[in-house]
Amino acid sequence: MLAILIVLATWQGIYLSGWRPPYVLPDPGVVIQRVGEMLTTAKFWTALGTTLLRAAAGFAIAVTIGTVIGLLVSRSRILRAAIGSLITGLQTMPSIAWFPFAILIFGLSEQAILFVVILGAAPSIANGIISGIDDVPTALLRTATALGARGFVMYRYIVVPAALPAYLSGLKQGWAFAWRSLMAGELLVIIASRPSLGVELQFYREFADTAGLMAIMIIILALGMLVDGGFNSISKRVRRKRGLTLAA
Amino acid sequence: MLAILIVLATWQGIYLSGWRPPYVLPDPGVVIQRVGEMLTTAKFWTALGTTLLRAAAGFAIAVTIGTVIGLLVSRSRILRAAIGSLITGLQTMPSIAWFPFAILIFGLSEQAILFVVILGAAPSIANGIISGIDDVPTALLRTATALGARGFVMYRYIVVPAALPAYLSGLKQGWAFAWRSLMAGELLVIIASRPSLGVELQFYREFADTAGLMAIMIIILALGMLVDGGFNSISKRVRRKRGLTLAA
Amino acid sequence: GPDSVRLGYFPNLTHAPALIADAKGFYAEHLGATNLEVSTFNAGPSTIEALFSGAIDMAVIGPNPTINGYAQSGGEALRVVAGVASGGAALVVRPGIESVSELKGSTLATPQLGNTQDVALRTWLAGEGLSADTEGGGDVSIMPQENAAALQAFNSGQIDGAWVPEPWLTRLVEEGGGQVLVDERELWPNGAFIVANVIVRAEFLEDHPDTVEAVIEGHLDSLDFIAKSPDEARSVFNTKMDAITGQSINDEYLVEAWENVDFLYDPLPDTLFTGAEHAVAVGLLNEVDLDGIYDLGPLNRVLESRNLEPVASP
Amino acid sequence: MRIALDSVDLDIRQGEFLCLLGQSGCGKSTLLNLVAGLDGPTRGTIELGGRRIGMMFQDANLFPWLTVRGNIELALRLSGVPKSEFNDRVDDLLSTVRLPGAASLRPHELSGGMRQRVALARTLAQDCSILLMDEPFGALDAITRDAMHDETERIWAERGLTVIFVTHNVRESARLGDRVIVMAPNPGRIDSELLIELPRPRLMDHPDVSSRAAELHRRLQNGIS
Amino acid sequence: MRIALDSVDLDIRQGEFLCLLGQSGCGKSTLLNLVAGLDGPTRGTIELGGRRIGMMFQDANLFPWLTVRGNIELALRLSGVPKSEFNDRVDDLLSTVRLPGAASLRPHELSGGMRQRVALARTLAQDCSILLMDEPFGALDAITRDAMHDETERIWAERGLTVIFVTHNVRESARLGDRVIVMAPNPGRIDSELLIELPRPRLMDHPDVSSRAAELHRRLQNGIS
Ligand SMILES: Nc1ncnc2c1ncn2[C@@H]1O[C@H](COP(=O)(O)OP(=O)(O)OP(=O)(O)O)[C@@H](O)[C@H]1O
Ligand SMILES: Nc1ncnc2c1ncn2[C@@H]1O[C@H](COP(=O)(O)OP(=O)(O)OP(=O)(O)O)[C@@H](O)[C@H]1O
Ligand SMILES: [Mg+2]
Ligand SMILES: [Mg+2]
Repeated sequence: MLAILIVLATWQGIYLSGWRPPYVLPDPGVVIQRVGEMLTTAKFWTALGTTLLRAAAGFAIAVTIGTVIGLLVSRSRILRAAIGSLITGLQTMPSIAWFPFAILIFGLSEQAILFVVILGAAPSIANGIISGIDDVPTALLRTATALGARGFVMYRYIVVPAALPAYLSGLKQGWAFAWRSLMAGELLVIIASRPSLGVELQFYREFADTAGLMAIMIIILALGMLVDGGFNSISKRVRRKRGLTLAA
Repeated sequence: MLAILIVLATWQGIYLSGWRPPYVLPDPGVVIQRVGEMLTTAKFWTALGTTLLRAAAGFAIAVTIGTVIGLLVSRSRILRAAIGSLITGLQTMPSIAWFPFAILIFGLSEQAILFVVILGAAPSIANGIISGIDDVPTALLRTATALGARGFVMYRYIVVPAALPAYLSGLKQGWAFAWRSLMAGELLVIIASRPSLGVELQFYREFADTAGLMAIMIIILALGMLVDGGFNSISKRVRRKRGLTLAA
Repeated sequence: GPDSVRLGYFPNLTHAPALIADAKGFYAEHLGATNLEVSTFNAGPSTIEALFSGAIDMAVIGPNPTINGYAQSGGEALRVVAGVASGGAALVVRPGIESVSELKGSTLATPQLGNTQDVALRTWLAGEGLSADTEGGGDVSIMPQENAAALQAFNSGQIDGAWVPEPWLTRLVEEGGGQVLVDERELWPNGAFIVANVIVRAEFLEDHPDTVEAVIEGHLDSLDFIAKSPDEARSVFNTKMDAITGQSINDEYLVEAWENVDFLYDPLPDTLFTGAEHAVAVGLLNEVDLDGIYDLGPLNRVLESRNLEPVASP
Repeated sequence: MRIALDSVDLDIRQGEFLCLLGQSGCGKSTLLNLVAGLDGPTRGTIELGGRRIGMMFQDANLFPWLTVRGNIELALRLSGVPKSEFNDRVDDLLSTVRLPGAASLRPHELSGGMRQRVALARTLAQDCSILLMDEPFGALDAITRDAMHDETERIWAERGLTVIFVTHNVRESARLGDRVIVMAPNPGRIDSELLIELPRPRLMDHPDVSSRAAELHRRLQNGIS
Repeated sequence: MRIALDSVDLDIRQGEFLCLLGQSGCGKSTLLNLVAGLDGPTRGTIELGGRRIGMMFQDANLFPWLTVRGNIELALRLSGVPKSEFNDRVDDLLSTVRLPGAASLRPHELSGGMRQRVALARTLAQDCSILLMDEPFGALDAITRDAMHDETERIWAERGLTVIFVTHNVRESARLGDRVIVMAPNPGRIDSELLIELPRPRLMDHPDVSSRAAELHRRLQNGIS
């Protein structure tokens, strides 16, 4: 909160100093007013709904695929040699590179957008779980082996719970990738009856409407912070249960 | 390697089946030939050099900033409350949203590109180190406290080394963010005397040259895998030293 | 006819006839039982990708992606069947630059390396004896730039001018205080050069020429409407823009920009070919064979039924 | 390469209670790991005759994401015990290790000795015929340890287990073992063995136990000097 | 809220060797943590008179990214020892804990008892006047432990340390302590204390030590029953 106030104050200061004309650096007051206006239009809520739905669906699928691939790769030496590095390779591939394939495979459909989101987020999630699993203390694995845990059971009851904190932070990174890929992917095909945040963002830019752009950025930021809050409360709970919270 | 062969074989199979015309799904042979051709042009190597230099510079700065912010946030409850969530919020901000600010602050310059890369990667790196630090076993921190470690010393000698494996995987994610932001950011300022991979990628799309696009994608993939190899060999060494490698 | 025809266009001033035809139902009127499915795009590449992969059948698109799509598919993928718009591009510079000679040492933006405006600027500079290489060097330094970024860079004084299409041209003048140094229409015979045309997937044209004709009928209705009631056309256009993008163009700017664009059905093949030659000349395009890119049969049949002059095939 | 264990040749009778004594670092834990199959020997073989092995490690190694009950239940689950029996079995095992009230605590809320006893309960939850115990009572006070001795002996007799029990407490080995193996370091090897043919249950401070303990202590000291 | 420790009232003389005995889970480690300032008491105060405290935990807690030498050097560095002395001091400390060859090993390559001794060496590397030791020799064999007793006693005397030494070994407390505090559980509290006025060095199996140990054992047993 404090940070936001400081940013606002600095911004207002720069604005008042007249360093740059208002169509380049708008008045924070105006921007906040724009945010307020946006929040009262039905269209904005439709756009938000569409985008959040896509994000949720894409992220859910990416989590599933990323987790499965991560688990497989972390288990098998052959798979790791074969596709371990490929995962990071895919992670560095910019979303727009996937557009032709998305259209080729799925046509101009919601699935094409999801495809881009999934390709953006799944590698990151897979990497998160792989590194989480790699850092599971050997002692716990040996103990579990001695208790008779093997194969799937070992993963279900030992490896996955042990890797959970690292996995959660992988999910958080994955969410960021998913969201950013979605912002790009929503431009893939603009479905007129379905406004979305990605399209709004793009058109505020295309129309050089700086105040509107900043308003939408503030909304994206707020959404991101909200999601972060969600992840944090989960991982805080996980940590507390394990006695990982610092007493002071 | 095996995975690559399988992908190539499938691709060749689909190609030969004539499912889609070659200008949509090109012959893998042709694409590989294109990769070969690219690798022999001086322009490609200049582009690669420019992009890698930018990536390295941007990533280095992002690592510095991200690490410092991550350390500060993980240390101070107030900072964490103030900007902890903001970091994830920034992480979800698509690169293009930063373009107007990049131009506003840095003009049409290399710095504008770096700005976008840094804003893309630093939050992810900060989050990586924060979650790494949060997961440092409490017992080690108490031990260090008993040994008299406080403040900076505690961070330098205990917290940072303990969080290193998680930090490394945060760096890997950060690299992916940096790279993807760079691919977008290179379109911001097309300094024509300096060809770059991001611009090349965009041009192949502009020219609807699917084979060229796929060739450049393969190169990006290969670069990503190379970098992953680098990260992996570092984190493997770190893990082995700590006895974190599974005997089998 | 087929069950449906899938059409793509951009929410963009030069595509106004398509937006208006869509909004007013002109296409649907002629399509009968065939459904119209509209997709909107924000850039040429995705449109061409969609056309290549069969996700759309027809599209309104600029000459650049048209040429690239035709060339890359070896002439297989698409045909141009009608024109949409001409004009609406100019070089806007900051006050103080009054003549060509004062451009020496300046930095100018274009929307994209190798696009219509970029080629036009380079060709014009060369004609004026100013050098500008594709690497940003020479007497004039050309910096390809997204239009929004160009406006911002112009506003904050980082570039001296830009060769841009509408409505950016008007915005540079109105918001950035720039002045028009060269109106691109001045450079073309008859003041006309193509900036948007209708393309169709070659296979679709072959299978369903009637459907293509129906779409062209709608297109012509739209052009009629624009010609007869420009005010209403503008407001229909802006409403549709708002529906698609959430933004509409400032009404004053729109009036001004509208003036600078001519909407037409003639695809002006010669100007497309000349543009391609220019691009080759400035080193931004490899020699391409554009024979057969036009199929004006459907357009001319429609024109004939309306007792209009057929357009000349190249 | 350093050699942790050299020429260890050991036959263990089924149902035997075998104690391993030896200096710190001589390879006792390594030997247990080899028997449990957690490490492979560089040379040599280990024959088990297909019997199931349960192991209690030198460190408690409780799973930090599970409560005490969860840790024990996991062992039950992995042994194929039906879910309906979990509650009773866990309560049973916790009272065996004298921790009836600790079921809902998490590992980080336990004292060192309590952790060790939970690890014991978890190991006993396994359905095994060979039980390996690595200094299981090292962190317990004398009174609690005596109780654990009684319980271990009872379960050993009831289930007909074969037990290999590592300890550094000579008196403990004399209290519990049918036979005590004394190991020597550098490299780890078997120094000697002592049969303890005393009737059970034995008392820690019984003179017979004391005399055996003194003998073992003497042997250990010789091995080192 | 469960109360770990209730009304513990304890004066410790400077230079005293104080042993804490008590049943597993009665609050010994909690008390040491309070004294070391690692936890804060819910009620009550702890007065230290500004003296520096060194603590050896019940678990070795070695830093896994450092070698044995690195772990000990870190403690030296944190105590402000000049770098030039590191090598000698580390070698000294390692021979004190009878691990002269282990300097370059990593924690995961050590046996349980070796880890404990490295932790002892690390604690001794600190420049402190109060030394808290939580079951420091629980994982050691009798012979090694005897040696550690001698070393601890020597350093205590040499440096004039105040030592609080938690153990569950009654004989060990009688061997080392000037005074032994017997704690009782539920909630943790002081049950009684015993002054051990025997000349030093004492021997573990000396009859005087044995008699004190027996007395302590009796008190512990009473506290529990
Ligand atoms: N992972 C490892 N890598 C290398 N050496 C090891 C490893 N684990 C143990 N050692 C070495 O093997 C030897 C025997 O260790 P082990 O743990 O079996 O001893 P122990 O008899 O159980 O001792 P303690 O009574 O102290 O637990 C030690 O010298 C130790 O340094
Ligand atoms: N973090 C914690 N949260 C809640 N309860 C705790 C926590 N740590 C310890 N306790 C409880 O405090 C009590 C005392 O624990 P403590 O570790 O001091 O015992 P101890 O005397 O050292 O036992 P041991 O000899 O087994 O080490 C125990 O009942 C334990 O369950
Ligand atoms: Mg051991
Ligand atoms: Mg304790």
